Amino acid sequence: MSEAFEPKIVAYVCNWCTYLGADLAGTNRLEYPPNVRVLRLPCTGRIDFNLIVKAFEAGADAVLVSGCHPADCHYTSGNYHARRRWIVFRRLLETLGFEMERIHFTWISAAEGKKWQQVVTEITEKTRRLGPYTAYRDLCEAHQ
Amino acid sequence: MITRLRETCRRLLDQNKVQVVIGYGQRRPGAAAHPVFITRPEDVGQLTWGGNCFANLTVYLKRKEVKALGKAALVVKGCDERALVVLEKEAQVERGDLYVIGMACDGVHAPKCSACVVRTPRFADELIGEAGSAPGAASPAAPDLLDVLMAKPAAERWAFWKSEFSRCVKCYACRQVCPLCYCERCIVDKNRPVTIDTSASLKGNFAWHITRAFHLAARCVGCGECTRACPAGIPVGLLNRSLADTAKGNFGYAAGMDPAAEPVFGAWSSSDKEDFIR
Amino acid sequence: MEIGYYPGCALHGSSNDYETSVRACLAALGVGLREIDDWICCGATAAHSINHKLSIALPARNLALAARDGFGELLAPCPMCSMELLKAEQSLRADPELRKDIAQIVELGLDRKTAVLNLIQVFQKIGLDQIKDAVKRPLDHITAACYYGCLLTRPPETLRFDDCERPSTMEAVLAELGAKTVAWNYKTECCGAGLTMANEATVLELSHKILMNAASHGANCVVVACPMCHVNLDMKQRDIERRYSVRHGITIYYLSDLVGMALGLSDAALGIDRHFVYRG
Amino acid sequence: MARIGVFTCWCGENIARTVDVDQVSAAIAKLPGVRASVNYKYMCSDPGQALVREKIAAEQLDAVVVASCSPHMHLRTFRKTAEAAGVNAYRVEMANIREQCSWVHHDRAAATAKAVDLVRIAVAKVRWDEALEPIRVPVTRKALVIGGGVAGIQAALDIADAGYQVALVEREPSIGGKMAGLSETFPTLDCSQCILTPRMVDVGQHPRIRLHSYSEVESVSGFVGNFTVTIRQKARYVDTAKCTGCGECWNSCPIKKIPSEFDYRLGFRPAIYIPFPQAVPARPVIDKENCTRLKKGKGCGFCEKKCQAGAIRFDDQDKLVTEEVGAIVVATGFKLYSIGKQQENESRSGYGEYGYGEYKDVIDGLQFERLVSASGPTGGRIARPSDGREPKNVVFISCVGSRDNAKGVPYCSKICCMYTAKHAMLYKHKVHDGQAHVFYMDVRAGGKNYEEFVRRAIEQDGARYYRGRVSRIYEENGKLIVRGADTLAGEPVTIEADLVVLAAAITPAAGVRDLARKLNVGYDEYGFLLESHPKLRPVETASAGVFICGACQGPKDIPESVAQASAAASKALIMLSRDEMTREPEVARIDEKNCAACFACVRTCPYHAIERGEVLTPRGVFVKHTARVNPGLCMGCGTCVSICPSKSADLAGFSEQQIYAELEALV
Repeated sequence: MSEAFEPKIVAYVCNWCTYLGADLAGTNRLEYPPNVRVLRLPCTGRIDFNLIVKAFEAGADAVLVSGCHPADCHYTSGNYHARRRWIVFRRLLETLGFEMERIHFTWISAAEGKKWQQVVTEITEKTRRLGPYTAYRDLCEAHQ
Repeated sequence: MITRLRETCRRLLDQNKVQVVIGYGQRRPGAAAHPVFITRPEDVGQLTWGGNCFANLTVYLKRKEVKALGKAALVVKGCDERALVVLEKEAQVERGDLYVIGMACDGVHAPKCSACVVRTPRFADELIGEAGSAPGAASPAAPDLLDVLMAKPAAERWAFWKSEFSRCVKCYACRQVCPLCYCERCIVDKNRPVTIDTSASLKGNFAWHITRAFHLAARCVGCGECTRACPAGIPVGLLNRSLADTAKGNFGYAAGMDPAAEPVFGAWSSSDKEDFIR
Repeated sequence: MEIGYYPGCALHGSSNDYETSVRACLAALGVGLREIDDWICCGATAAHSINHKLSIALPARNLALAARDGFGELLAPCPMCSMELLKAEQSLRADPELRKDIAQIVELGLDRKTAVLNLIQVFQKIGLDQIKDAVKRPLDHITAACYYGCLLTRPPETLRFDDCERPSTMEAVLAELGAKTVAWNYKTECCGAGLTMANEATVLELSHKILMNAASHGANCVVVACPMCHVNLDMKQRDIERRYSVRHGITIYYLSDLVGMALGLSDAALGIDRHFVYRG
Repeated sequence: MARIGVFTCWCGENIARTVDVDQVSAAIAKLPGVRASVNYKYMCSDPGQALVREKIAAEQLDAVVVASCSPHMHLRTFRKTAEAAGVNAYRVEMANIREQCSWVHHDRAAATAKAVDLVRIAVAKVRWDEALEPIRVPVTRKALVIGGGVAGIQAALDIADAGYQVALVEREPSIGGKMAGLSETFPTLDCSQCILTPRMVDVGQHPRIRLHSYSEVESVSGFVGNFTVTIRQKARYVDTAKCTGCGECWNSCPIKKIPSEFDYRLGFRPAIYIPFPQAVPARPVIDKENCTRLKKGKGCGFCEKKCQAGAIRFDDQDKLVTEEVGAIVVATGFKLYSIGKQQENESRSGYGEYGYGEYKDVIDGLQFERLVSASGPTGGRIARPSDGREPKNVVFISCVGSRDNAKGVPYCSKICCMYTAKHAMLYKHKVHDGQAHVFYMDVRAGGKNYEEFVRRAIEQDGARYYRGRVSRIYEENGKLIVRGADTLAGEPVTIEADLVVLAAAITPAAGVRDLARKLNVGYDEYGFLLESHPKLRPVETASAGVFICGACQGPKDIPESVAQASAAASKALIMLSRDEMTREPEVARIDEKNCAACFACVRTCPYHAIERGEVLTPRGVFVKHTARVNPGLCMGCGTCVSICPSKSADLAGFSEQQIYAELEALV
């Protein structure tokens, strides 16, 4: 991969845990690569599988989905519902032959600024190594 | 069995227990049976039963035209009946508004029959015939396509589906024939905003088949009609089966088997696996 | 049925009466014991106090030998041995790195699992009903205090056997033999174990209390499944009596002794006549 | 076409140092619909907000994006500002270019590029923001308090004294809870009943408190400000209206030897009884398991004959009554962890080796309270349950189940150190020639006058403290042999005790999980109810309008429970003091025309905020079934949107359209 490539990473995060965790990383001035674009949603329960597909259609090279740890959901169980959907959705993506190393799920609490920094850094570096998600981009460019 | 079936339906119509019988009919010998909607006792002769009755007739319950005919008697095989169970769970059929005629079935020469788990309808109002203990008259189970596929590396699976979906013309036959695709306005027809690119481009086709498969996750009863109906010969049903496997593996859930079982989605357990979550 | 057998040092030395008993009793139940070839010490108390890796390597080698000889199951009648073997087996399973490491040290493959059994587990494996059916002489004259000592049930996270604070598996076996058992308080107290040599006074005191408590609860004998316990309660009993000027005279049986007796074997055949406290 | 104003903040140099704000403003100015794109040193300052208001007026803006810090910091601020200038508060978005950009990146070019992206995303989102009005819900000015222990009593009295109606539900025949059974209380040693019973009487006589004793919450429906609670009044077989509490009935009952629940089975009660003399209400109940008449359906009936008031009702039945309330306070308290082998949670193994339940003289802390209490089965004389003799050596063991991952729970039960010291003290005060022995892990005496209290138990009352655990307890000729370790002396200890008192771990009261589910309140793995923020919202819960206090939230002593109860009461009062309340309008809605009525959302909604509804023609003719959101209940998590296959569900403020727009802004 040429050095020039900078991955585009979409992060769907829940407003009450991961978003605040990311804020904390800021307050503590924890540096990490600037590739992630955070979309704030109320709860992981709101993060529909279509959004993950859409993110790739929008040209994302990797997607991060992150919310409250089990039992910490601001809405009591949104994250549990989400976790179930992901279990099944990942199987679908595997069956289809998606590059699973581009789809990341984490629990990051409001207190885990450090974890946010680590996760974002690692995902960015990993995706840099993987290069652009050409397999998906080809789909989107075909017939167009 | 056919005679018994016809008698039953005549009786139901005579006594006005139902206003329409949804069953199988046949134009020429050898042809696949087609659905018939019998509203008059004298027409019960049109009803048939046999190895060519592939279709899952529960699909017609969602049709407005059919609903308009009044209370229906529905001819089901054991496998079709699973769809009824799901539809009832999802508040789409009132079992009371329906008379179910269960046909004991030895398989209808469809590949799906090789894996048949319910030969005899379990919840029918009336059961006709007895299922032979002989395993389905289906074609001997060829090496399972899903297993073959899953054994391949991801890149090859991707390539496989890419070439399959490249043939998709977005005719939505897979949707129309599916007894569990009953939304009044399918998500692909939602245009503000557009969730799924409606063009028959690879992009749109992937989006559609992903969505279709996931919407049937832990609901699909594996009647296999979608694959049978696809004019482009895309084995779309594979995706459903793959998800059915996970539903079974992770949540011990088999759609349409146990009316009492809690659906996979809309429920959760604190012990759901999360080895993939960091 | 034939299972692997790890005697350990004791059963080939000071406690060969235990081996006699175990072999005779199991033979009568149709279980053959094949001693694993070229076995070495399990490390006992010494190894882990010197070198952790050694304390894994020694038992690991014995496990490897058992695996080599094709035994999925290995009987170690001495609780110290079975505990050390279990501990090694578990640490090897838990840590692939360590497994590689130790495999090099012992120069044998460690990939095959071996289930380590103590004597009670072997009886359970045979089946208590089986044993019940085989009984020829019900032990209605026996009122036993089942004594488990330290290592038969501890450490619980390693042994995962019985209830470490209030075990009852020996009682279950004896019940099938028609013997009575007493509820008493010293089931899992320490007998002094290896201090026999180093600090005899302690051993005498602890063992004395055990015998007292057994007797005071109406037991006419004590049943053990550990060579060390037997040494302290049987061999040391006269010293105890001398030191505390009491008369205990309590027979100390191995669990296999009683099973053997019930199956109709003679004291001699079971090595009971070689116990220190023995009235023929 | 929206008229959008974008206001980029320097935050002094917090942002400006790493992000080229001029470049951001310039780049954004080019976006369609952006009528103003300016930056300023401190947008949150008065001049900054003035700038926003000016631009809104000058450019007739109808949407605002502020690119500055986290929305958790200032979204409210800028919503107010915009609203004041005539822009709907919900058409304001923030781009977080400080916490999530300038503070975490150093490369100025990259940071600026990202900042531009973040603002573009926000602009894309705001374009689809609908003007929303806060949801107004009326408030029923009445509170429900669940649990009549000291916490529930305090909360009920506070709310009632403030002038609002209260319904107090208590499961037992009388209020008073655990505290009513205690002897003296630490660290002051004032008599528990002496300080509690006046409060109980206040509750009983309060004009604004309706007491439902011997009752349980059956179901809860509705939403914050408007709950409907169904209460099951268990059959008491006594007409409380007629009954005068004279006591003829319980004195005449021939069945006298029933182990008393209130005395933790150390004493006895008749089949018709009040739990204790100061019970409120002072009205008996008949225990149908033991009453001859109720078992056989005939015979006995002494109580009926004796009752002058004719209050006995052998044909009494459970009654369901409903209460309409605006706020709910939960104060269901605790129970002791089951010490013996049998555990409700098999991950715990219990302490079989302590012989609790096997040896009569091994008792728990609450039982000891009854033994010391003047109102107890022994009239305050400390006697062994087995033979009534006065124990000369008593062993107290703390942390039985607490701080014990292997056999109990990992947490500290907090009150045991103190009440164990108290027990040792009270024992010494009553048995002067007796000796108290205490086994402990650590003495945790944090609290006003607490440490001094423990020292007093040790120094003045000569309690012997051993830092160590007890391995086993067994009976030997009439004595309990307690074998443990003194880790400080480094030697094993054996004590021949006459009585052993186990300070068992504190666990939530039975049935609290069911109640929590009815109320949509979260609970931890032990069943303690979850507050919505451990520091800043300690008595609120995830379920708006439901507050918690006392030991149902975690182990607590009396002063803490009372303080928390008053806190919960004040939170409830804040709600009740308004006749209408507003809620965030960012809630779910269903496109009823396209809803397929599969009701997946109904099953999924964590708040039961979606109901099965019907679409009717204006004339009321049935058209179809549909799911329907109750905006009063919806908390806006959006889980329904994800589960809805036809995407007929959507979430205001985070709509599908908006998220898609945000994604497109990335390309």
